[in-house]
Amino acid sequence: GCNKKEDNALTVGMELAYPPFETKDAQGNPTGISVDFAKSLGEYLGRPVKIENIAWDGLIPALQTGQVDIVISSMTIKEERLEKIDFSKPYAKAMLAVLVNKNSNIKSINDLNQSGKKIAVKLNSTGHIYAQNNLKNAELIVLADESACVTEVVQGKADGFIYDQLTIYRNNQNNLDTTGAIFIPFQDAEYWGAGIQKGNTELKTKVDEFIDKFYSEGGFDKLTEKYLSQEKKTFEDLGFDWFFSLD
Amino acid sequence: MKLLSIFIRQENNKETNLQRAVNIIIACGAFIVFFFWSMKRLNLSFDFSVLLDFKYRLFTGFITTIELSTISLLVSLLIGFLSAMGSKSKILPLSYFCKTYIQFIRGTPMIMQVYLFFYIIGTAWGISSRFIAGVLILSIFEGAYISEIIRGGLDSIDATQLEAAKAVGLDSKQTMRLVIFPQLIARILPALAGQFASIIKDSSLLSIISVIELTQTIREISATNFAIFECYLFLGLLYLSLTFPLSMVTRAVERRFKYDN
Amino acid sequence: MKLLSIFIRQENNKETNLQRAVNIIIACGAFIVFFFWSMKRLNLSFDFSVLLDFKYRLFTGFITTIELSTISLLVSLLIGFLSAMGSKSKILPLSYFCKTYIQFIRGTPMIMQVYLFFYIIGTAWGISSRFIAGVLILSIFEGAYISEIIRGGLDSIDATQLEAAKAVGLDSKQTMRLVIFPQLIARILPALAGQFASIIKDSSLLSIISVIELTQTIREISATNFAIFECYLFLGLLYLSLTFPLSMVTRAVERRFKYDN
Amino acid sequence: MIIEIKSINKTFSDNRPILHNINYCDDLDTLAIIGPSGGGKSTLLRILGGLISPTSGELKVDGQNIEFSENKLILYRRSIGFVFQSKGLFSHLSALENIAMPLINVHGYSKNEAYETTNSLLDRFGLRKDGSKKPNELSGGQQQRIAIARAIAVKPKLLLLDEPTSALDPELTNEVLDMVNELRNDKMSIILITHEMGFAKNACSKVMFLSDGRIIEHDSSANMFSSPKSSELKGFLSKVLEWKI
Amino acid sequence: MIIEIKSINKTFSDNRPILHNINYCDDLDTLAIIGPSGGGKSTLLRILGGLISPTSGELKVDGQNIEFSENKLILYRRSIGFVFQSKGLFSHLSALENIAMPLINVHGYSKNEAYETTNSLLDRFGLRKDGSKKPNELSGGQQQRIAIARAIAVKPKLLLLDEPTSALDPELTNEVLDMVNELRNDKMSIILITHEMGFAKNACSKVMFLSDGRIIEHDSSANMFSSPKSSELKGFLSKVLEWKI
Ligand SMILES: Nc1ncnc2c1ncn2[C@@H]1O[C@H](COP(=O)(O)OP(=O)(O)OP(=O)(O)O)[C@@H](O)[C@H]1O
Ligand SMILES: Nc1ncnc2c1ncn2[C@@H]1O[C@H](COP(=O)(O)OP(=O)(O)OP(=O)(O)O)[C@@H](O)[C@H]1O
Ligand SMILES: [Mg+2]
Ligand SMILES: [Mg+2]
Repeated sequence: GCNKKEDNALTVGMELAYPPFETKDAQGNPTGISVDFAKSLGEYLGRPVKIENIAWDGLIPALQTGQVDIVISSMTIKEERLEKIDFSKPYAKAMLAVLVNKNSNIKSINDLNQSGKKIAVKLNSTGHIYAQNNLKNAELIVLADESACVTEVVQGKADGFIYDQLTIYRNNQNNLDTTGAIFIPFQDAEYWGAGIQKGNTELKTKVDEFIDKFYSEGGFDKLTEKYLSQEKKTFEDLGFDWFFSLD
Repeated sequence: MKLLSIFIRQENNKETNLQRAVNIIIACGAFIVFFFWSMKRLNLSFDFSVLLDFKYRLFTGFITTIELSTISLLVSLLIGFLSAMGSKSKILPLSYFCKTYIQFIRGTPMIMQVYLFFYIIGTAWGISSRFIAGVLILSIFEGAYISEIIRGGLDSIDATQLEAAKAVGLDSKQTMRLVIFPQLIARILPALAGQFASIIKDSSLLSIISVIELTQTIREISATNFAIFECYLFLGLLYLSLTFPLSMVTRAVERRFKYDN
Repeated sequence: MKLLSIFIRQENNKETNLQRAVNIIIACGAFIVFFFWSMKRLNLSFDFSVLLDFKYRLFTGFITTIELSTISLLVSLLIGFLSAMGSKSKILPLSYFCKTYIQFIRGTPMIMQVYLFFYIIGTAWGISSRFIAGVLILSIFEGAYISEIIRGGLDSIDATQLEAAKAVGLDSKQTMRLVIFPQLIARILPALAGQFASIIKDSSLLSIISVIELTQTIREISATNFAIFECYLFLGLLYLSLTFPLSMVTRAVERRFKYDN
Repeated sequence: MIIEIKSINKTFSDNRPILHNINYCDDLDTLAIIGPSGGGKSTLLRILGGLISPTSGELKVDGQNIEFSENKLILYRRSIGFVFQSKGLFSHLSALENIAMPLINVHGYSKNEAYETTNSLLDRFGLRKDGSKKPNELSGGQQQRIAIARAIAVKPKLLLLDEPTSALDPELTNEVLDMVNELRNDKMSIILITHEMGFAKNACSKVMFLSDGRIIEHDSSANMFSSPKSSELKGFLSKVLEWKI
Repeated sequence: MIIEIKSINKTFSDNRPILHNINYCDDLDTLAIIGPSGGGKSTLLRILGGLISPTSGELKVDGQNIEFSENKLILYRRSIGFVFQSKGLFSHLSALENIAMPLINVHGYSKNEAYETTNSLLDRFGLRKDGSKKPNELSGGQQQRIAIARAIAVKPKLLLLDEPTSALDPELTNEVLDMVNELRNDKMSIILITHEMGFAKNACSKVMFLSDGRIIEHDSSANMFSSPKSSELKGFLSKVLEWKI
């Protein structure tokens, strides 16, 4: 029972705290790749777009209770999440990486999976889910803020922080004397999808169609050019797969 | 000897302005020195200029916090007053309804209340604005605490004052307005002031339903620039800039309303 | 008429057990019905069995919360007592030191205090255990509130009681133990009980430095099973199971210590 | 003024009877109620003043039945003055405001009229310069005088005083008693509870002796003190007189 | 007991002098202090009892100089009994505990001894059955009697009483005065402040008249009341006697 349906707007939930995908400009207006992506989706559907900034924890409940129509927030398609909501087909992929403390002597993900090792993760993030399922020997330090996770590693309170490659790369560059980074892929790529209320196949079909169309028109290449030209070059230098090179 | 007397309270418990100033500086200085000493040990240095980029967002968040707490303050005063009266009512279902509300809200964490109210009750009854939902949740939460403060204050009003009101011929509304209310204010103001400060601070919990107030703004910023210490120190300063004047004002009002030693 | 009297308080303000029982059930019932009605409108249904998988973790988190709050309760009582005494001291730097502490802690949000204390002061001085750091932070935070409660209580003790203590020849320690303390307890217990409930609930804020207490456990579980409503409803129940008996116990103690209407 | 009390009983919530079947009828100008502590004096006076309701029984004032319902009582209360045994002043109001507030809010005086009346009363009672003090800044005798001033400000037909001199030092006691004595000239009917036997004897025309919730004796004050009939009153008077000068 | 007061002055924090150069020396068994309200009677008694220090001046008791330092005072206080103008009982303790607590904690009695002494005192003052009541459950007269019992429990050489009968009804007043009168037989020196002139006259050997912080007159009680010298005392007495029976 929501009154949003009346004005036909497409309400998109995202956590605007993940630059450059979902973030805010200096005036506090939503900006970023996901925002532009959502706007294009709105155009395709013929509906005006309304962005709702919702904390990460609240995204799925908001979808469940119909407060938003769709979630486009760099959210990985996960089995656990599929029990509560549906996902569109993947529109991007990402790889996890690890920020490690210089002194902890960690060279690979297996070095982390030892008893006595401490891993910082952001609550509810893909890294959190991955560590919970695969790094059972280590102790998890689950935090609400990414900045706290980085601080833990910088101060040596945690041995590693598992997050996406881009964030890890940036924070490693900022703290070169205290941290190192592991970019060796240790899992299959993670695919980001748009979250849709369970059973809303009508919307899901249309979003899937739109993603195909957006790719075929080179929409993501344009967005990369606009927001991430610098990063793309770095990724190429490091030999990483790019977010939008799905095959 | 003369010098030492700056540090000793006079017999009559009064303090000179000089004493006050010197000792406030010493006390604050002690905290600041300790803090910076700790920072030195960690070789940390702060660069608050990283926050300059976000000045507009910080300002907006600050304003939202002020709006949120001001409105909630008024609404929670209303709720607190009504439920304090309700819990004293002769009509027992009403009385127990109010008591259950107070017990339940005070007994459970606000985070749970936020989730259940916003996503279940709020959605079911069509409260879609996050701001309005936030104000309601915060007011319902703080109302329970204010209710207890008011109840305590009412209990402490002397029965003879009410009898005197009867004797001079006041009706019940006049008694409330001319006798109970002014006496109540004087008694509960200190506790109420503490609760007002709590409202300002607790408003930050609404960030979990993405009311973008001050704390949420800082969290978003810290997720962008990863300058956790600068962000949170600045956050503390901003909150102090709200709570400190509040406590000064209430102390002044308190002095005006005070009538018994 | 007879039946209606169940819902009306008697003249002497006493309630029979039947009245109490019936009206509690009605009041709680009203809340529950409203809540489930809201759920119905959203077509939500709950399945609490999803929590069964996590019973061990829930239990551990529950115990951690109890440990955390019990220890913090004791430490914060100590801090609160000392700083209340300190703020009344004749030695002004000490007095202002305590006042600054109280003003600062009450004026800034706990999330800021948690981050600064844990990552700067804690790290600088080698407090690496999250649990110990958590206890310290929580105690320092709640201590400021308890301090104000104790100060208010001390202020309200009649000067004649202290003069009587002098007159019968008590020394200052005996006066504290035999006169001030028992009178203080009776007065501040209601406020203190509220603060104890706050300690239990505020301990959940330590989740931001990953002390795995009850709230953090629930958040982690909800990150796994995404059954957010079941998780948080259950969380509320668990907290109530701690705060409700606490409020019953303090009410009983209050009745025992009470000596003036 | 004719006061008629018909078989009034009073029981508080603990079900202990405090007043037993009180009957009294008299046309009185000044009545002193005396008797031992806990005898029910204040309770009876509060019923007469319409502050509490009797459990059963009737009260008639000048032939008119007093209905004990809150709405009716408000009007009755406005027609009488009441001075309490203690603490009868509003503690948040100054002496002046204590007198002026009921004038403005209950009796519809304009602010100017109210302050004029108040000031002339303060003058009369020698308290002009203390008008702005709060009750806790006034000495006991000053408080008592303000309470009396408040009670007589609207010139009530009936003035009820509950131990107006308790807890006062001897000088102040006499000051207050002098003032009450003066009020008799203002054509008010006065009922007062007092422990000052000298005052009851010399300044009041009638005396009632109340003990254990019953009227043991009542008569003109001359008769009561010169020839007490009951053993209770005799015992009471002898004890009271033991340490008198 | 010889009490020697040498040019004692007292000023509170507001710098208004309350006692002006008080000088007094006498070997006394019973002294009544009388005088108008606010004259400094209680202040003087509290200095005599070692509860507050004078701003300047000396106090000697039986030739021994009293040093006004907290440590020394504790011992002095333990040797005297003090009954307050009001509210002198510990409000959280029962009547029995109020008497027994100082015995146990200050005077080193065993619990058994303390309760024995306490019970015999309660018997003597007719309060055995009220021993377990808290002060607010006791009537005014009962509270006053408990306070006196507590003060005399350790048989102090000196007993100080501050208006032990204020705020009591006439019967209770007499009860308390009777009791104080009895205590004279126990070889205690008694100094009391009273507004009961009859008692000062008949039961006390000496009387001191204190007004405005000065001793205006002091003499044997017989002389004081029969032939007052100062105009202040004459005025005081005449006012006090105006409404007496
Ligand atoms: N509200 C009440 N509830 C229960 N008992 C009460 C109440 N008010 C008065 N009483 C009891 O009624 C009795 C008479 O009280 P009342 O105040 O009328 O006595 P009094 O004659 O005025 O005594 P005093 O001279 O001490 O003022 C007392 O035993 C008192 O305890
Ligand atoms: N702690 C204090 N601070 C300031 N002034 C005080 C203090 N205690 C007493 N006074 C003042 O000292 C004066 C004398 O007070 P004191 O209590 O000795 O009078 P008293 O003769 O006992 O009067 P009463 O008969 O009313 O008891 C009063 O004017 C009073 O206001
Ligand atoms: Mg009475
Ligand atoms: Mg005195």
